[in-house]
Amino acid sequence: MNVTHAIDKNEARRRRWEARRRYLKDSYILWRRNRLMVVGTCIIVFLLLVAAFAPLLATHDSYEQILPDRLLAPSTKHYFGTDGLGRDIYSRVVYGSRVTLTIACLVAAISTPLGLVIGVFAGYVGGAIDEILMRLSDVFLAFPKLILAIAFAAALGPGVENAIVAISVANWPSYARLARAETLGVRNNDYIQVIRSMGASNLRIMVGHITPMCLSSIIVRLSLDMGTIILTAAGLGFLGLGAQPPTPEWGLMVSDGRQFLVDQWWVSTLPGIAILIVVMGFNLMGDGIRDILDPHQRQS
Amino acid sequence: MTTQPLLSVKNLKVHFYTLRGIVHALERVAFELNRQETLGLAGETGCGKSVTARAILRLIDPPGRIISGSIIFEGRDILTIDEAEVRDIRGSQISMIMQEPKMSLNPVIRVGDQVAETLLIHDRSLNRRSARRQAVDMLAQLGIPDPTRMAQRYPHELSGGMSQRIMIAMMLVTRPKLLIADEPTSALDVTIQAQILALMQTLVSEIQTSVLMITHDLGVMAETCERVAVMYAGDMVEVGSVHNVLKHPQHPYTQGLLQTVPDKANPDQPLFSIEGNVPSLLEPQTNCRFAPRCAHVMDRCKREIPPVYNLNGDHQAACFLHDGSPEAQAV
Amino acid sequence: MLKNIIIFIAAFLALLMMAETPGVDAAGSKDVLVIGMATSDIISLDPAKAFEFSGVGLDAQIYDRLLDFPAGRFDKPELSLAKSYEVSPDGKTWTFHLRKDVKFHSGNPLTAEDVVYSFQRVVILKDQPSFILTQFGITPESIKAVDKYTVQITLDQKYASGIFFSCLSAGVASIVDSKVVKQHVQKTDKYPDGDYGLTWLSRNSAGSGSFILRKWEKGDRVILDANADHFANPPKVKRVVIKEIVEATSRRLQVEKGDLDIAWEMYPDQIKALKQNKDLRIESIPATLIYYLGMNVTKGPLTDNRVRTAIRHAVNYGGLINNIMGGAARPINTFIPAGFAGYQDVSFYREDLEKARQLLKEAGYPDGFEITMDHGDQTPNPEIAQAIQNSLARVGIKVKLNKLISAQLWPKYRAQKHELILARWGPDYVDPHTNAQPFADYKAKQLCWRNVYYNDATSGLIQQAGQEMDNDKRIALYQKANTIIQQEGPYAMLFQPMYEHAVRNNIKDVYVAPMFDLWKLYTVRKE
Amino acid sequence: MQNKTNIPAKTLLRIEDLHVHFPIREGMLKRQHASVKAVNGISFTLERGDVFGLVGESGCGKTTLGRAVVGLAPVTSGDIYFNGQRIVGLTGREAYERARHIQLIFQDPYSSLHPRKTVCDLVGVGLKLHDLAEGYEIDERVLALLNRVGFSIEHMYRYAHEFSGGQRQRIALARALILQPELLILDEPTSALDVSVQAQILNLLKELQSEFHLTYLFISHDLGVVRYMSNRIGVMYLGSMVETGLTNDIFYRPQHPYTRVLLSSLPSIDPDTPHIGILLEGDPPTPINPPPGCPFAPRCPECKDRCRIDKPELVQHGQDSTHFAACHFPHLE
Amino acid sequence: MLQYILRRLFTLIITLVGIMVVTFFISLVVPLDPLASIAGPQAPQETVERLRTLYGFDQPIYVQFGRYMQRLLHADLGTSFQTGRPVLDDIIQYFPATIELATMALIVSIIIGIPLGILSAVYRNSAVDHFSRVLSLIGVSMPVFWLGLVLLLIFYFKLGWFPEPGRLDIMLIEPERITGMLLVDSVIALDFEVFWDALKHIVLPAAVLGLYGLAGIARIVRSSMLDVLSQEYIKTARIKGLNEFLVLTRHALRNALVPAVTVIGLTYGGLLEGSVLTETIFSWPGLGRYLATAFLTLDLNAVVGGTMLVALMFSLVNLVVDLIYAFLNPQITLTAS
Repeated sequence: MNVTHAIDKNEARRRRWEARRRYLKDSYILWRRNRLMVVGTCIIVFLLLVAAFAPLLATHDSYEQILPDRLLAPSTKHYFGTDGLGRDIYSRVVYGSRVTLTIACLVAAISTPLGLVIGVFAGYVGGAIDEILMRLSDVFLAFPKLILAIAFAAALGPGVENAIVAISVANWPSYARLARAETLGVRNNDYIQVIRSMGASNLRIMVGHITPMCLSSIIVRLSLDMGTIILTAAGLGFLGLGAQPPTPEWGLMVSDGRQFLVDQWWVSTLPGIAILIVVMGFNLMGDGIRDILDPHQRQS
Repeated sequence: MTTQPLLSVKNLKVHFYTLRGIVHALERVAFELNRQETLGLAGETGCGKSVTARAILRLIDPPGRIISGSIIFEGRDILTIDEAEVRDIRGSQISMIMQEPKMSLNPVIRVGDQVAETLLIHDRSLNRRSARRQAVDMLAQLGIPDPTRMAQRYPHELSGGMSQRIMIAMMLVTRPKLLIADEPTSALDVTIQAQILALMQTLVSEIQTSVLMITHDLGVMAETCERVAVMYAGDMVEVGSVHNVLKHPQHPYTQGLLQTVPDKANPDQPLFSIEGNVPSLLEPQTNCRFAPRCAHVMDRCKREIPPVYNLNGDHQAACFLHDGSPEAQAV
Repeated sequence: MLKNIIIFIAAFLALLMMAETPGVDAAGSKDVLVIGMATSDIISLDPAKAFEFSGVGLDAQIYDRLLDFPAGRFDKPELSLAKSYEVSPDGKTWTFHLRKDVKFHSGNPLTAEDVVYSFQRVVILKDQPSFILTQFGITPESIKAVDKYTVQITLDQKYASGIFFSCLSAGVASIVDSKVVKQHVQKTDKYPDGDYGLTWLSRNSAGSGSFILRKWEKGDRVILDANADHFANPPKVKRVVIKEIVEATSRRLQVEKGDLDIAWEMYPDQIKALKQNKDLRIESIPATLIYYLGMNVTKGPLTDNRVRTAIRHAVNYGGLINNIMGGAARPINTFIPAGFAGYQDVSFYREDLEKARQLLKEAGYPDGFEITMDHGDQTPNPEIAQAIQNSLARVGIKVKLNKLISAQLWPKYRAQKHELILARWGPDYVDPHTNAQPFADYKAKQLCWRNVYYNDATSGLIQQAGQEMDNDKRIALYQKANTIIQQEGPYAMLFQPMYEHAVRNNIKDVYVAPMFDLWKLYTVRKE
Repeated sequence: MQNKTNIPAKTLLRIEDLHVHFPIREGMLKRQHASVKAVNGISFTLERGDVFGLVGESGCGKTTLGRAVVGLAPVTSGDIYFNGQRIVGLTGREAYERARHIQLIFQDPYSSLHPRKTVCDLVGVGLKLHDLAEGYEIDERVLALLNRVGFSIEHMYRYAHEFSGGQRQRIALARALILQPELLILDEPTSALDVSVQAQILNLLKELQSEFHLTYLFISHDLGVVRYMSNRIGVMYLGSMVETGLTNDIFYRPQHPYTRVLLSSLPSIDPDTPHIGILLEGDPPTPINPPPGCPFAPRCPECKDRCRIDKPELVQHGQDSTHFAACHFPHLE
Repeated sequence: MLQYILRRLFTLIITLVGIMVVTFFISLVVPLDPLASIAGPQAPQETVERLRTLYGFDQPIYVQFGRYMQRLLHADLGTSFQTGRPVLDDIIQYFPATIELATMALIVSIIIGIPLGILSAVYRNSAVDHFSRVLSLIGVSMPVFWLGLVLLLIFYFKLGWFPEPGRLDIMLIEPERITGMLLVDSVIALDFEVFWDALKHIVLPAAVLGLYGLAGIARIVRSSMLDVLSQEYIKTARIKGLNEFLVLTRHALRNALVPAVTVIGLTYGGLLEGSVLTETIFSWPGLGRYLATAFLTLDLNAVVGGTMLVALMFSLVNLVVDLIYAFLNPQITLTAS
């Protein structure tokens, strides 16, 4: 080992980058191959763009009520028609994408780390701690999810922020379960054993080696759950515990418009279709991510 | 031996259409298998042994596809007859046992039923009960103690050796004319391997079945086979009687392979090893695929595909070294 | 196996769709009247406990009272079980003579004992509606049977007879069959000495009314069977089924389809479309409900009446009534709703933004201010709230909306913690006093008190009216109080809505009522 | 084993009466009611520079033994001494120190490499764990070692899944060697590989041994490989050591019937040599509640009554002082 | 086996106790006043205070908690504020309707979901696959109340294929109540007219709810089917000469169902709670609506009782699922932990 091998830092950097690029290129090929995933990704990208450029895309003030113009059918003036207060539904749908995205992202940002930490810890440590944590998650799982969310939303008061916390609280056990199952599967894998036999501490193994392995299935699960999150948020809005009017939240718009469903179908249906498309986008993307992250797919 | 071989594979070409391109898994596979003969198919991982076996049953899964060639079994070309006919042949005329016996049994069906199922598919006149009885008889024939109880078990309750016995029973219960054994013992311990090999030999001679024995273990091959075919990277490099091939290998690859076996090697000397790696199969074959690793490589080896040379006796090799030698004769 | 199951199920589903319904169409059966209503508010059908719109409305069909309102007439109660009455000169002791031909559904004759028992249990059980009787100082001892058909009630002081009679015609004053009820007395945690049949009566009936309660299953339906032997009002149909249908859209579809005879309470936006249907007609009447904006006079700018008046001028009343309510409402500037004696068609406020801005400027808020408004989550509250938010924004008042479920909204209101609140008020019995007292008398600890508007002048006027035996003078006192309340009080009166029900054309003699207590089904015929 | 009092300085690893039992828990209260006796009383020593071949069938406990040495399997009783220091049940700092000196190579090179890391990260992990290098120094030292096992900078930043089995095993070797261990435990390092690749790896192992002054505990079921690699051999059966001795002694003068069966089961690549295999009846029994006498007794073709009751000790039977067998009736010339 | 069930029941009890505690404390932190909804918007302050004493809400928290736990241990769920009768009676009243609905919905999910999943797997990445995946996704992506109303509009109002919302035609007399499930009771009473009518009434709500559960089932069947189809024993089956249909049904499906069963169990739990909105739209007198109203009015006893029941059902369903799992998968011996 006394031979020194000089290595050019630039070259090392270049090669590292190349490896990463190769990985990305493979991902891209896998992505291209999965047509539904392409569709899903396009929907989500589209959603992001709409949210980002909402002020440019909207044709009206999303809050402005023109009472004489209420319940107008879709036309060139109001692409999606107007609602019961004479507001432009198209503009509200466009601005609503921001609310939807905020809810979905924040729930993800709160519940997944929580579930991940608890799940990996319980799975790795095992024994009594595992038992306690899993019983706790049992309690939360056995609760009807919407009711748990209602309880927390009610406890914290109505509003989007609290709805987000409430949904996160209702959601973490499923991520914890998943992370724990993954951890149990990975914990005794050869490469974890090797690292352990080389003297790695438990914390290091959990953080550096097990968590990344759980991450992909959590991401997949999360992207599949996005739809449910959006719909639960809508359900809370429907019960008066989610976003507050006049926030253009899609779920709120659907439920507010349902009294007009028979005669003015657009009031409820068009925001409903927006939910449908976005939920489907997240789901298709989630299915695709699973394929891309699956190392077996790369070998073929 | 009869003049007409039981199975004759000619110019079999199989490609896999993968993410990275077309994998030319089989490029030029040809061999003949006579009645009641055991032919060994040797080669390393990825050389196309198993693909060959599956191609004989016409069971290449997508993204694989049989491009060309013929597989004549008892006068019929398996590659051209219709699907129903192939299904009829599978299991009744040609059977196959596989490397992982525990994985190859359906975990939720009792083993007796799995054995009986083979009979039921191919003999519609048979009722369930008599098929079961025949299955139990078959287990008894294999020397399995208490076959009736064994038939009631689920695969996970069995050891690897026992599972392989069940597989053998399942595949031989219809008395097929050809049994393909794809690495039947490489997942087993040596003592169990000995049992299974002995059992196979007994049964095969009893029901007069031909065997295509696929293995990477040259020892197993030497012990069980009458003739041997050696494959390298989807190409057939040498075919001949077991004595000829193992004692007097004529292809540099076969020679190298035999030398790498550590069994009798001198511990003080480094083992012979073939340098380099197996070539990528993404390119179609344009030369001798062994050329980059060959010690006797010549210029033409890198340019042309060597033809198969008939050597004296039952021995063929695909190597330019034999071009022009007195006994050699290109096919 | 799987294949067979799939085939079986497919065949089954196909059959299911093709087969004719063996049952009879609701609309087809002449003797059964089917009504779709949102009756989910019912907690109990015991008249001593029922205080929800639907529950009180049902009790009006099942039970008789000493005095009652006939179908379609809402001005003043007429004698019902009582055939005559006398009052002592001091106005405190009332004697009622009962009809002798009245029988309960059980067959028992209705006697003075039953009246005494019915009133006593209300007073002793002290449930929500009990105040309607106890406000007159009625105690278990102050009511007694003089003879089998004579009852005497002693009050703690003199009360206006209009108020007293109205209260005697309210649901809580229903007469129950004491013999039957006494058989069903249970001992419960809350009433260890016996519950006076409270548990049993919540879903059974012991009345003498035009209908007999056959069954009430919350979330499903109420079934009322006709009491053909009723002394005055035998029903025209044999049975009434009231289906609990919470979704208005669903009610509407079913009435259009003919599965309902009457769809209760249609939204204004549905009415327009329903009017196109030739098989239906819309029966409507102004409801005795008042939607108002409550203003807590201790909160910030609201302490200044100029600000309150500015708000009253800033509301787009026309928009609310014509657009949100689809025209199914009328402006109101009095706490006495149309339909009650004393209602005045007066107008204190119109939408006048200039004036509103002017007032705000005078009060020192030329650029407006920020304030929160609480409101309920049920249609049309959120819509009204948003429209008001929009209205006030025009004069610079930025309203933050706070949608609350009732379990949050009412405690907050009672605790005087709101700033602005969107609410509505419905009368507890049929007399202006039931509105005047909460709106104008802070000592009643009702709306006036909740908005912290402590005005002794109006309070005094209301208390005075409560004892005024002359009805005209009494009403004048209310109107005087109303003027003060409208000009200085803590409310912006928004509108009085209409009840609009969709009725199929073969249903005749439907008398819709401005409040549920007055709703009578015995006249309804089906052709 | 014999001279417990006087440990020769050249002894690197000494195992004394090692037991590794895995409890089987069942029922509501998870009572332990049985145990898998994976390693059931094993003793041997490993001299510095030795290649000790451990052979036996699957389930005989050889892998568990290897794992016990690196602390991955819980030791029920018995002792393991490394360089004279007792290393059973070490925790914290001591375990961390020990980890540097003993490295383990797994059988399956596909599962022993983390699928989401590059070769450089995989090999360099030891340096990071033990703070032996930082930044590009890690890359440099990794490259040096990669060069030694036959890779170039080309391969350094690729992911493990891009490599073949033989290449992966070489990466695993590099990962183990980067910490400059004294003892390498090789658990079936070539059994997942083809013969031609196996030859490359075996040659490399031999070269590295002399180059880095390594001692190997070489675990394999392949007698041919063990014979080629080892200078001493131990034969295990059902958690017990049934025979141990120099390689030639074991191969040419096997004393224990099991060793003889094992050797005879090995097919010869010479088609002309008639094969005289001793066929055993049945499968190896499970290591739950092994038989009380000789563990091999139920399958032994030469079993006698005594074998079923009396567990034979590992003792010297023949001339050779390094050759021991645990058999009441050993084969002696 | 028995021991396994006992152990599961033991953990179930622990879970239930946890639920009781959590529910109580949730009800404490919720800043809602249950009395407000009992008393209604117009009741004066005195009434509210009187009710507070009547219901024991003026006691210290620990006293309330003690009384609460004590009652629960005596299987006394207390009286519901909203119906004024014992919560247990309410549950007995409403739960069968929900069970009936959720079970029918599950059957719908299974009948559609499993074939969709199989088709997806067999024709992976083909148009069939894409179609069935998108179709099943539509089920989960559509707000239930919207879908319910649209189906009502089409199939009841416009086409008239199915009857009005509700459980039974109002002209029909319910059979004697035995299980509370009309479909079962009518069969017991041999009243096929009622059975027929009840069946027609349940189709639409079950379809709406079933669509909601379908995606999960289709997805897991697809992925486990893909998994199974790449297994060696499937190759074995083909080698034996089985045709593809037999390979799929006899060899692949049962193995693929093993993991699917777990998801189906979870779906059932989800359907039980997902029934809230469906019940509202289809005027279905079930527990979902009861529970939602209970929470919104803070009918504490009803909330606790209902939640415990749903949790109990959830756990029992999981237990049953595990038993089915063991039945389908002989590799699981329930005695081993």
